[in-house]
Amino acid sequence: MVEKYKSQYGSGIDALTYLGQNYLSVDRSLIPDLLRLLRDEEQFDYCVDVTAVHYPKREKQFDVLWILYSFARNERIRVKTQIADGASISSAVSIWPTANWLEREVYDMFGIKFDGHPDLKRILLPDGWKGHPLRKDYDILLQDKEWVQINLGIESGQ
Amino acid sequence: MNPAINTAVNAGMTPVATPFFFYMLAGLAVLSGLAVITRRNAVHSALALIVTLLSVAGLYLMLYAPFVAGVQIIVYAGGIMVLFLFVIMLVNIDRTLKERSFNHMWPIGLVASCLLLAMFMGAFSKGRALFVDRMIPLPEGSNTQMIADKLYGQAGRMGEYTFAFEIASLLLLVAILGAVIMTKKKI
Amino acid sequence: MSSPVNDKTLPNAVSNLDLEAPDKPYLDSNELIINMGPQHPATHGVLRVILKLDGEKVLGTECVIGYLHRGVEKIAENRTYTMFNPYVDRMDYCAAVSNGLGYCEAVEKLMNVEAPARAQYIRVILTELNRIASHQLWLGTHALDIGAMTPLFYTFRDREEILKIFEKYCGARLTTHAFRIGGCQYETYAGFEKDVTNFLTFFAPKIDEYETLLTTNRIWLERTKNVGVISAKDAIALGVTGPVLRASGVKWDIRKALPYANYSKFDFEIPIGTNGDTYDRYLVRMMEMRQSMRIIEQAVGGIPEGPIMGKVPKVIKPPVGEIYHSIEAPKGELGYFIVSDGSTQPYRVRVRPPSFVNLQALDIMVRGALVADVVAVIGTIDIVLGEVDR
Amino acid sequence: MLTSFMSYLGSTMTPGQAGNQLWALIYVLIIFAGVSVAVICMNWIERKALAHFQIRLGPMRVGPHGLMQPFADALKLMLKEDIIPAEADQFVFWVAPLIGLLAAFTVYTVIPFGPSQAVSDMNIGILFMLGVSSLGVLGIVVAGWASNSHYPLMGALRSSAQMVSYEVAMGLAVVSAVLLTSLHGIGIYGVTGNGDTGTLSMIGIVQAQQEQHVWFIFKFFPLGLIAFVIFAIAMVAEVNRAPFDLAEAESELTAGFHTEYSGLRWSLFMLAEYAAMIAVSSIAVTLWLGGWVRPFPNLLQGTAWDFIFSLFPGLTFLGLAGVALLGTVRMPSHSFFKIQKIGLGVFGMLLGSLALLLLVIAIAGRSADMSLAARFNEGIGYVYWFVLKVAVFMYLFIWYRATWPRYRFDQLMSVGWKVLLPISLGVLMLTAVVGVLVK
Repeated sequence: MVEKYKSQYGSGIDALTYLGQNYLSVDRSLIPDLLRLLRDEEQFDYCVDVTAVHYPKREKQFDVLWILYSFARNERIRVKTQIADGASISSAVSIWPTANWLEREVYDMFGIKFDGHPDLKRILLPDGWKGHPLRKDYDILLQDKEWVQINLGIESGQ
Repeated sequence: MNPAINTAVNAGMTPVATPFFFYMLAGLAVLSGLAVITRRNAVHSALALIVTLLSVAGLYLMLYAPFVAGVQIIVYAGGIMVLFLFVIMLVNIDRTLKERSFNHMWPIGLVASCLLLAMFMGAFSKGRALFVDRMIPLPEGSNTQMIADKLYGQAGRMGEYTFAFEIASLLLLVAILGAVIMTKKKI
Repeated sequence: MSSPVNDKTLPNAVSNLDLEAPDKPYLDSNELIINMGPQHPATHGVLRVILKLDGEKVLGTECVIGYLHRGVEKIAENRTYTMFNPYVDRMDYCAAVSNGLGYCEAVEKLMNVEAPARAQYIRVILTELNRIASHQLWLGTHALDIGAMTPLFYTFRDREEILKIFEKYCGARLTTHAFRIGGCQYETYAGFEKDVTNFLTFFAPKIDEYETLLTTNRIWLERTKNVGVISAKDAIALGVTGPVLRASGVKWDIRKALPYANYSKFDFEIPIGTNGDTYDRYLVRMMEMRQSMRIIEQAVGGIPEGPIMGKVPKVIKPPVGEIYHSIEAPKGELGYFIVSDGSTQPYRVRVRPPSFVNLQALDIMVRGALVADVVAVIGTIDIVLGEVDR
Repeated sequence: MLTSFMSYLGSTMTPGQAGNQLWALIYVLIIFAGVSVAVICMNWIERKALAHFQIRLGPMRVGPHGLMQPFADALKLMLKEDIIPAEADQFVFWVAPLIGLLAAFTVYTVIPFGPSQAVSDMNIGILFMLGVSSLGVLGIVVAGWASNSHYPLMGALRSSAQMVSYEVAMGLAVVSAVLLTSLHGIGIYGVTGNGDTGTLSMIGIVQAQQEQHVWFIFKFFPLGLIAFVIFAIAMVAEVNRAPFDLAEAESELTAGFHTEYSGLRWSLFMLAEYAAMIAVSSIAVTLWLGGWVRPFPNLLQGTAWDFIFSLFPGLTFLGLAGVALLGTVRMPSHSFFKIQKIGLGVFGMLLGSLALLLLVIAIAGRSADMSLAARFNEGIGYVYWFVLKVAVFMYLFIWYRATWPRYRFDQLMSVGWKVLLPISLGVLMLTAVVGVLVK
C-alpha cells in the first residue's frame, strides 16, 4: 500500500512501525489527498482520533496526527505530519464528520487552524479565552487572568 | 319582587336569585367586559373575558337555566378560553404593548352601542307589554329536559328545532373537516 | 466482521445553528431557542444543549461543553506515569476501572512489559464488573429521563453489590485506582471468588427484573422505538463506538477485534441491534450485561496462581516512542495516545474519550424529533461529562 | 340562627336543597377541612408507598415513620421566600395558583358523600363538575405564561393541548354513564318499562345505580367497563399525573409550568393538584362505582348485614391502630427512639379511640329507626364507603407513577384523539343501541 502511494507522491511519504503499530509520516502538502485516498481506497472509514503534539524546539513545532481504523481490514494506522506554528492544515471534516469536534479540540488546545472546517471555534475552553493550554510554553498554573476576573468576578480560578 | 322568585319562596326554598346577586353578577360582567376591551395585554383581556363568561353563567343560574349555565362554563370558560389563551400566549406581548390599537372604527362602534342601549331602554320601559308578565316557575331539572324536548322531540315526535339542530351540527362537521384539511398538509 | 449495512447518506457535515441571526422575535416566528442545561435534570451533569425549536420539534442543536474541563491531558504532562494513574479514574468516573485498565495497558505496551496472568484475570473480572455497574447506572438514569422512576432505585440497589466488591478489593468504591502499571497492586482478598460468584447468582434474576419493568412496557416501547435512529454508515462516519455503534448493526467490539488483556481466552458474544434506535441500544446494553456475566463466570473459575505484578522497575521510564492503545470501555472506544521522551513524565497523553465523540452524534439523532426525545437520546448515548470535558 | 341550625337536623335533603345556608356553610367547612387533611394524608402515603415501591424507606425522621413530614413540609413552604421573577407578569403570576385552587375546591360542592351528605344537589351536577374542573387548567396555562420563561411556557402549551384532547373523550364516557340513568330495571342487562328521562345530578346518578341494583361499571357488560376505563385514563391526563405529567415533566421541562414558583405559591399548586385528583376520582366513583352505596346492598340485605357492614369503619380504624401499636412495640428500644415511640403510641391510641367511637356508634345505631344515632351511623357508612372507593383510585395514582415511563407529547395526543375518542364514541352509541334493544 505504502509503495503504491510512494510511487505516486514521491518522497513525501514514509512508512514506519513502532511496537507493532504502523504509521505514515507524510508531508503537509499531501495530507488532504492522502486522507481521502485512505478512506476511499483503503477503507479506513473510521477516524478514531485527531490530535497534535507540540515540540517547541523544532522548527516545525507541531505534529498533527490522525488515527484511522478500517473495519474491513481490522487494522489501525496513524498518519502524522509536521507543521509550523501559525500554519494551517486542511480539515478532514468533509472526509470524516467525526473530525469536527476533534479538530475543534486541537484548535482549542494548540491553536492549529484547520482550513475548511465549518465552525472552527473553541470547544472546551470559553470562547473568549486567550492562550492554548496544551502548548509546552503554557505553564500548568497559567490562566487567562483577565477572563477569569471579568467573567467570574474572582482573582484566580485555582 | 320577581314573581318567579315568589313562587320559589312559596315552594319552601330560600331565594337565591336576590337582587343583590343580580347586581353583583351584572356589575361584575360589565366591569370585566370593560376590562376586556381596555386592557392592552391580551392575556389580561382573556382573563377578564373568563370572568365575564362566568358571571353570565351565574346570571343564567339565576334565571333557573342551570343547563345553559353549565354549558356556558364547560364550553366557553373551559374549552374555548383555553384555546384562546393557547394562541394569545404565543403573541409577542412586548410588541403588542407598544403598538397602537389597530381598530379605528370606534365611531361606528359608538353608534352601534348607542342603538343597542336605546333598544334595551325600550325593552325595559315597554317590557311589560312585550313579554309575558309571569313566568310559570319550572320545577328543578326540567330546564334541561325542556331543552332536550325542543331539540330532539318527545315520544316519537320531532322536536320544534330538531331540523335546525341537525343542520347546525352538519355545518359544524363540515367546518371541522375543513379546518383539518386546511391545517394538515398531508392526511 | 460485518460491514456497515445501511446506506443512508449522511449530511456532509454536521451543521451548526445560526444563533447570530439579528434579534429575531422568536415567539412570533414560532421558533424558540431553549437552553437545556448546564443545570438541567436530564443532561447528566453540566452538558448544555442549545435547542432550536419549532413548537416542540427540534430544528437543530448545539452542544456547549467544557464546564467540567480540568485539563487532564495537561496534568499528565506534569506528573510521572505512576502519579497520573489515579487521574484517569476521574474521567469516566462511572467506569473508573476501565479507564485505569486502558492507561496501564498503554504504558505497559510502551515499556514492552506484560502483566502476569493472574493480574490479567483480576483485571478482566473487575473491568467486567465495572461494565455492569456502568450499564446499571446508565439504565437507571436513562429510565428516569424517560419518566420511569423505579428502575433507578433497583439498579442502584444492585450496583451497590458491585461497589462492595470494589471496596473490599481496593478500599475505594467509585474512583478505584485498582490497577498499577505492570499488574495489580493488591492481591485478591479472601473470599473474592465467592463474592463474585455470589454476585453473579444474585444479579441474574435482577436483569430479568429490569426487563420486566421495561422491555415490553408499551410506553417504554413507544418512547424508545424509532427514536434517535442512527444508521451504521452515519455512526461510523461520526466515529460513534460502543453500544451505540453495535445497536446500529455493526458487530465491532475491541475485545474481539483487537483483543487486549486476555479477552481472547474467554467465550462471549457481541450483541448487536438492527435499527439503531434507542430501544435497540437499550437491548444491546442489557445483553452486554449478560455477556459480561458470562465472561466473569469464566474468569473467576480460572484465576491462575502466580504473581500479580510484572517485572517493572521502581521508576517507570519508558523508552522514547509513542503508542496508541485502546480498549472497549462501557461507553465505547477509550484510547490513550502516549508520547514518551524517555523521562519519568509522559511528554504527551492524549485520551480518546468515547463520550466526547459519541456526543457529537446527538445533533443528527435528534433533528426533527421532539424535546422529550432529546432527553431520551442524551440518556441513550450514555455520556459522562467528566469524560467529555476531561 | 339556632332554629335554622336545628331545623335541618331532621331533613333528608342536602343543605343546598333545603335552602339552609348555615348548614351549607358548615358542610363547606367540613369538606374543606376534610380535603385538606386528605391531601396531607395523601402526601404522606404517596411518599411512603412510592418509597416502598422503590425499595427505600421514605421519610423516617420527622415523627415516627415520617408521620409529621407533611406538616414539616407545609411549615417549610410557608416560611420559604416567595420569589416572583422580575420579568414576570406580577398580577397573573399571583392569581394563577388561586385559579387552580378555586377550581379544584369548587368542585366539591356537588360531590355526594351520601344521599344528603353533600353541600348541594345541583340538577346539572356532573356538568358543573366537568366544567369547573376543566377551569383548573386555566391556572396552569396562565401560570406558565406569566412566568415569562421558556420551560413554563412549554409546560403551559402542553397542558392546554392535553386538556383539550382528553376532555372530549372524558365527556363522552360520562355521557354514556348518564345515559344509563334513564333506564329502569334490575341487573346488568335488565331493562323494563319505558325509559324515563335520566339525570345529571350526582345524587341522582348514584340513586339510579341503587335502583337498578348494579354499579354502572357492570351495566351492559363490557360497555360500562370500557367507558369507565376511558374515564380512568382521561382523568389521569386531566390532573396531569404520571404517565401524563407532561406539563411538569421534570426530566424534560425541569418543572414545567411551576418552574418559577416557590414557597407557598408553589404549595398551592400542589394542593390544587391533589384536590383535583380526589375530585376526579370522586366523579369516577359516583358514576361507575355506586358512590356511597356499600358493596352488595341487595344480595346481602337485612338488618344483620347492615350491622355487619356498619362495623367496617370502626374495624378499619382498629386495624390502623393495631398497625401503629405494632410499630410502637417493634420500635428499637434505644433511647434515641423514645420520643418517636411515645408519639407513635399516642397516634395509635388516637386511632384506637376513634375506632372505639365508631364501633359504639355502629352498635348504638344498629336499629333502623330514625334516631340520631341511627342516622349518624348511616351517614358514617355512606362517607366511609365513598372515601374507601376514592382511596383505591388515589393508590392507583401512586402505582401509576411508580411503574410507568412518561408519554411523549405527540403520543399522548394520538392516544387521546385516535384511540380514546373513537372508542368512547363507539361505546356511547352501543350503550344507546343496547339500551333500546334490551327494552
